[in-house]
Amino acid sequence: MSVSGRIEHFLRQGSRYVLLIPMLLLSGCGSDMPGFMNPQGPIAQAQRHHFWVVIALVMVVVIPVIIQTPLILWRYRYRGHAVYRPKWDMSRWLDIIMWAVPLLIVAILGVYIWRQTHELDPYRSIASDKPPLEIQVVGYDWKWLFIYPDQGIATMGQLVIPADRPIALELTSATVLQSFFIPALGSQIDVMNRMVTKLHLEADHPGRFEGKNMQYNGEGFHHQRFITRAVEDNAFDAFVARTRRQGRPLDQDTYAIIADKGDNRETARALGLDTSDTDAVIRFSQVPEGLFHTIMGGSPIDWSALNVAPPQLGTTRTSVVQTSESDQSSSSESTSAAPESSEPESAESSSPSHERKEAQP
Amino acid sequence: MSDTTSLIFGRLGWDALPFWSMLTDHSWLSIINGVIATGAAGMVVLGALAAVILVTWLGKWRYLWSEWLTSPDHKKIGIMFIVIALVMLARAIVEAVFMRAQQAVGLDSGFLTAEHFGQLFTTHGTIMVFFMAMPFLTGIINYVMPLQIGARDLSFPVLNQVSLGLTAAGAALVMISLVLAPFSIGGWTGYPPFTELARNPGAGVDYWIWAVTLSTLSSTLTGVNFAVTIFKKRAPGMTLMRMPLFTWTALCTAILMIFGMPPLTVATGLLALDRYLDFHMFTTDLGGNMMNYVNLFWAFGHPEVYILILPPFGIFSEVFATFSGKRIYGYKILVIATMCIAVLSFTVWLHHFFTMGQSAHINAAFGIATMLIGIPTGVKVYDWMLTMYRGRIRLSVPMVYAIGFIMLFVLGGMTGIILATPSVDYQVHNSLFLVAHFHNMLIPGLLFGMLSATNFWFPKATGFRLEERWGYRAAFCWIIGFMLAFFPLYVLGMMGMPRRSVAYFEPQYVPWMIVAGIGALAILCALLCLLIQLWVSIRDRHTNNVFAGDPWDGRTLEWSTASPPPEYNFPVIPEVHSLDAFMTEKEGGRAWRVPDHYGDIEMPANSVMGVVIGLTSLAMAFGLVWYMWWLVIAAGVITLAAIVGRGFVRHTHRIISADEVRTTHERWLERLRQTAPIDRSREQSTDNHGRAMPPVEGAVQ
Amino acid sequence: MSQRPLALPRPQARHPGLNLGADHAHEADSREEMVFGFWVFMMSDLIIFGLLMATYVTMLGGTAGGPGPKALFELKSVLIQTMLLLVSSATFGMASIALKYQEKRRLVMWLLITLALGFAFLFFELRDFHTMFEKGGVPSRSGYLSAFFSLVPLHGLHVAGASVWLVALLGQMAVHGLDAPVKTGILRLGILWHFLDIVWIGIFSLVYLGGLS
Amino acid sequence: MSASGVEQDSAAQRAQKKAREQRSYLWGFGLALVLTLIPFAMLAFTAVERMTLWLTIGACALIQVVVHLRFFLHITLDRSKREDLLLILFTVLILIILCGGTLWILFDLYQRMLPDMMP
Ligand code: HEO
Ligand code: HEM
Ligand SMILES: [Cu+2]
Repeated sequence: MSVSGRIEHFLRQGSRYVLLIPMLLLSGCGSDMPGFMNPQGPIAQAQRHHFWVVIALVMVVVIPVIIQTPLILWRYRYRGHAVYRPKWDMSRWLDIIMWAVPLLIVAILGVYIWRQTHELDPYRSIASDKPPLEIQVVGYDWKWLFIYPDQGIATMGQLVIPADRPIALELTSATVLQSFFIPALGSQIDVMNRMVTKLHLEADHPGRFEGKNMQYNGEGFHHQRFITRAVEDNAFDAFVARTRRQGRPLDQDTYAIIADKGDNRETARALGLDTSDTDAVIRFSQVPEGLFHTIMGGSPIDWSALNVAPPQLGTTRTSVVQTSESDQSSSSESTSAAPESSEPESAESSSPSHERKEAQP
Repeated sequence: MSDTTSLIFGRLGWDALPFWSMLTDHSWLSIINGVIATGAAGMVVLGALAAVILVTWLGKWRYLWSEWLTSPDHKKIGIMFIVIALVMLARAIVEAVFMRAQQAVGLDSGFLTAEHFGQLFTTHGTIMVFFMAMPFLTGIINYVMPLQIGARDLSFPVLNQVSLGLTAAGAALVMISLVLAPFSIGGWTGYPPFTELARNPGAGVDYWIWAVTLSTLSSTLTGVNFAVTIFKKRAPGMTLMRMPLFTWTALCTAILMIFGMPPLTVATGLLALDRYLDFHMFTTDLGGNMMNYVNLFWAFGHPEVYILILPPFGIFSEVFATFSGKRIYGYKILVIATMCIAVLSFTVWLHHFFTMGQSAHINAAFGIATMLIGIPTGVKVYDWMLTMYRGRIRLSVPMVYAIGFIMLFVLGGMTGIILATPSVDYQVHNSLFLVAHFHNMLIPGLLFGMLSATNFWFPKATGFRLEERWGYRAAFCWIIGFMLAFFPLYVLGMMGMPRRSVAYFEPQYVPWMIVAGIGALAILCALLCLLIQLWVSIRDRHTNNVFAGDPWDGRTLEWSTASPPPEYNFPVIPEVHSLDAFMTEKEGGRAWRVPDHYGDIEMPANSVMGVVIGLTSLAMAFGLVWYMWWLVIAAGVITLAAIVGRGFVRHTHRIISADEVRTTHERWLERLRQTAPIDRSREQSTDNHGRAMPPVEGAVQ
Repeated sequence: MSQRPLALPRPQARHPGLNLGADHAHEADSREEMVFGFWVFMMSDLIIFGLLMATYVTMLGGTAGGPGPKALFELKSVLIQTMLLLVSSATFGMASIALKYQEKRRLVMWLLITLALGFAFLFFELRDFHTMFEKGGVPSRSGYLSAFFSLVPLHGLHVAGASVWLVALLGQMAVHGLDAPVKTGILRLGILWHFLDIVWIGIFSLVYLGGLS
Repeated sequence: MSASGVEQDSAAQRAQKKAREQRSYLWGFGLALVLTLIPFAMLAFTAVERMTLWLTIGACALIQVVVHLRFFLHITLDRSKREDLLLILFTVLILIILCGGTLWILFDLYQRMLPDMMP
């Protein structure tokens, strides 16, 4: 093949692939895409916005390269007839432009980043007329424990939050470095033993979103997932009540099983629970006082605060709850925002008191 | 195990063999993975055996020993570095293909165990960075830089051997870990506390620590060697502002090596203390603090990625200028931009851990500092475009890589800027978006740079061109394969897929994963094409001969000498009067003149230091991994003795007589004169024997 | 662009301890490179020490209930060590002058004194570690102590290495006399020795004085 | 330091020069001694405020480093020393960036997520 033929061939191929890139991106950002391209809360929404703003700004300096390189290649090809200036190596104006324009772009980006970074600081609470719901998150190998300190309950495998109300998370890890992340809602944040990080999120509407660990921590890493369910306020109350009623207390033996290596499902199985449903949700009706901070501090947990005898494993009181009656009707397990119906049991307000009766040994 | 065997073998036992787990666990998954691991180990053992048998059969041991292993010649050391890099590249690409294959079928499970996958991404990342990229660029700089500055060798040839020995030892350690498994699963970043003894008590992390440490030491010494050479050994008249751009980037890379490697030495050293002597630097209990490891690692890690990218920048500068038949646009600005990048690269490392929990103002400050690097980088990109502008562009193989680089690199740069936006990084950190970003820099940037350099300087090193047809095929496979394999990862990352996942549960991922898998196959084809290219080139070496030394109408000094160059590079040290020294001479009709005077040349004598230090450091590292303390002590004593003993040696040089230099040189000049000068349109034909036609009439301005 | 060809400064001009006038110019160039190369290498080493010091500061709070600086350090011993190193720097200076003026016997004498001071320093340092151990100050006790034991003994290890080098140079001198490689060797060792004293200034100020204040 | 080689000089000149060089080392030693003793004495015998003490220790250490560089390592503002000086200054710049950055980052992290590591 002659040199010019090769150039032509190359350009034709090249332009085709250059076109492929935006196509790939656009087709990827369809409405069925999980993650922050389909944001379900204000944080992720803002992040998607920033993403496109940065792309738009950088495109100003990148597009010229992508468009002009093939043009130059064609125009100054070896067999072409364009001028040839082998000694031309300097142009003051071009130099000024090529420094000034990127500098300008970076200046704009700089101001923008400074503002947005402060605004989206995960430690910063989200403005709202409702008080935030506090949740404490503990990472284990390879599952998450969600403690609701005000409600005195905890869950694993599923994080239930009220929609349209800020969530204030405090996070730590009982093992190694992990990274807590709900893509559709917003920021990920590292969690680490002995350290607390904070994160503020909010879901706009009821829905189901994937949650993950992003920081590799061993063989079960890819199983360290959970479902986030944003529900209406009354459904949230119902969830609390039902957990208190149906859950098992998080006692010493249970805790030993949790602290063992294993993903959510394996833990549920070790607890003698039925794991036939997809999410293997585990619910705890009671947690020891200050559990989160004792785990974080590495000090021994005060089990006497938990006023119950450890229940026998595998007793009738199964705690694996069907994910949600409504979820099964919504055909797919996709993470798109299917509105949640309120839970049927919400009316009942059962107290966990009958469990307390099985008092101390 | 009895006491004596454990004294001798430490904690090395039968279970280190890759097929051991297969014998105890008969599950389908275990068998498949056992077969794969055993196959890999077999390849290592058979490969080593085959090499030994081949050398014996050819009767080349003596030649190998005296001409290569003990040679202090920077050119031979450079080539040996590159050979290591190519072997390791092949292994790491195969590993990458396995990972891609696994993820292509990875909905719910797949065929690799999580443990095996963990070893794959760890070895792939570690090898690619420390045992492919670093030796490759070290090799190229080793070969080319002294020629470009008109020197006979590096400042410290024996130290150069030692660097090679250390790198080879590290690479050998990684190879041994295939046979006496396992390797670490902690990723190339090796974050504690996951890599602490409490979590990972096996030999894997220790393999990783010592392999990386050997490579780090090697690179630090190499950096010192390069920097001093460039400062002190330039030919007369070669001022700093007349140095070729590749040498400039080599200098900046060397400086980054000198100052960027110590943080890694500290990080891995402290981790080793934690693991071996029960320190508590990065543990979760007793006041340890792993965040400092992350901090130290990236204080190395970020300068490292610029160590990797600056030499390719220099290479592409030479390639763009040469194949556009034109001066580089904005030489001075390119130099300044390179220096800006080198210094700025020490100010941005926090962008690798935006999500750790620090305050917004720190994140913002480091995010903005990161973006600043985009400015000089952008200037370089524009300068390359303007170098082609008003040129006469020949699309040779090095140039195809360069074009692929410039178009793809800006996209990777753009995604880098996206990652440098802290609020967005909170979304895409640790996702496949990040994996796509850095491969987008490393493959079109680093790897294309290295392949471009190989195609560009191969005729210089061997005396014959690399065959072009297979070269184009390889380049196209690389470009297309890269795009197919990595663009889908951007989308997957935006969908929230974490890096280092052996499997996933989202059906939406599958089509993208399959495309990426196909891309990996294309890359495998590219690797095959490279091998065929090499083989075909060696087969046709006589017809593709370019002994006259200047096949591409080169601009810098390395093209002024024979191909391959004599041991002493230049019969007479050239005098430099301008940038693009050789081009100026050719234009002025002053090239290839017979020197009036030849002198005796003093060259460094052969030395066994490199081999000795390489072997002892390998033995020491191996002993440390398996707790064979006698081996560690013995190797340590021998190392010390060798270093002290070397100080007593006085016959470190040998003289090449002026007569010998004259005969060799004048014979070459004679042949050169009888060679027909070649027009640029025929530079890929068999007529090209390395003598370039004078500049095109009338086009000069 | 400047037309001035690059002139390499002659080594005599640069290193007062070095006298290579009798040598071949080419030889001198390569010695000059060696000394400069050693400087560069030292600077790389300096980064290691700097980072370990920064790490030490960040670990001050990590005593985990174990003994802290006040319980472990002893001002008098530190002062002795400091003095030993400082005096050894001065004696090495005297050795450099003897080297420059080709006074071989004095050179050997000063070097031996330096070596003795180095050993004395190491002795006191080891004794310090010993008392620390006895007070429960072992590296496995806390993150803070780990940081201490990754910084201070590393300096001691350097001193030990420099001492071995010194002995090796004396051996070379015995075999080959005071030839150019020995001279550059002493010159480079001098850089290392003074450099280690500078690092010690950092250590005694930051670790010991800072810790005891 | 004189730029010429030593051989060319007469014996008297030699002795003079040698004495000068010896004096220079002694000066360096004396200064270093004082700069060492000041902070030690201050710590041992006075009860000044902690901040003052720290500042003195830091200042003395810095000055002493310069003294060592000047008198023992012969780093001066001389043209012939420019290369070494630039090397050292560049190293100091990198040290400031790396160590300063480390302290800044880690103490900020402690404050936000690990308060018991604040000394
Ligand atoms: C050769 C390797 C290489 C190179 C050159 C770069 C270059 C850049 N990198 Fe990348 N990187 C590389 C290799 C890596 N990076 C990483 C991770 C990484 C992260 C951390 C992300 C995270 O962990 O979440 C960020 C923020 C960046 C940003 C950047 C930026 C801004 C550049 C800039 O230098 C790019 C500059 C180029 C540009 C911008 C294009 C050209 C400019 C033009 C055309 C005009 C001017 C532009 C502007 C005005 C914006 N990188 C990792 C991750 C390691 C791991 O975690 O395992 C690796 C290996
Ligand atoms: C040749 C084609 C290549 C392919 C197909 C490939 C593929 C991959 C894959 C699949 C991963 C794991 C991604 C994950 O974490 O999920 C990976 C990780 C990585 N690759 Fe590559 N890669 C290639 C080339 C390179 C090159 C040239 C380099 C460097 C010079 C490189 C450096 C890395 C690094 C540093 C990692 C991260 C390892 C870790 O997570 O610890 N790769 N690559
Ligand atoms: Cu970076």
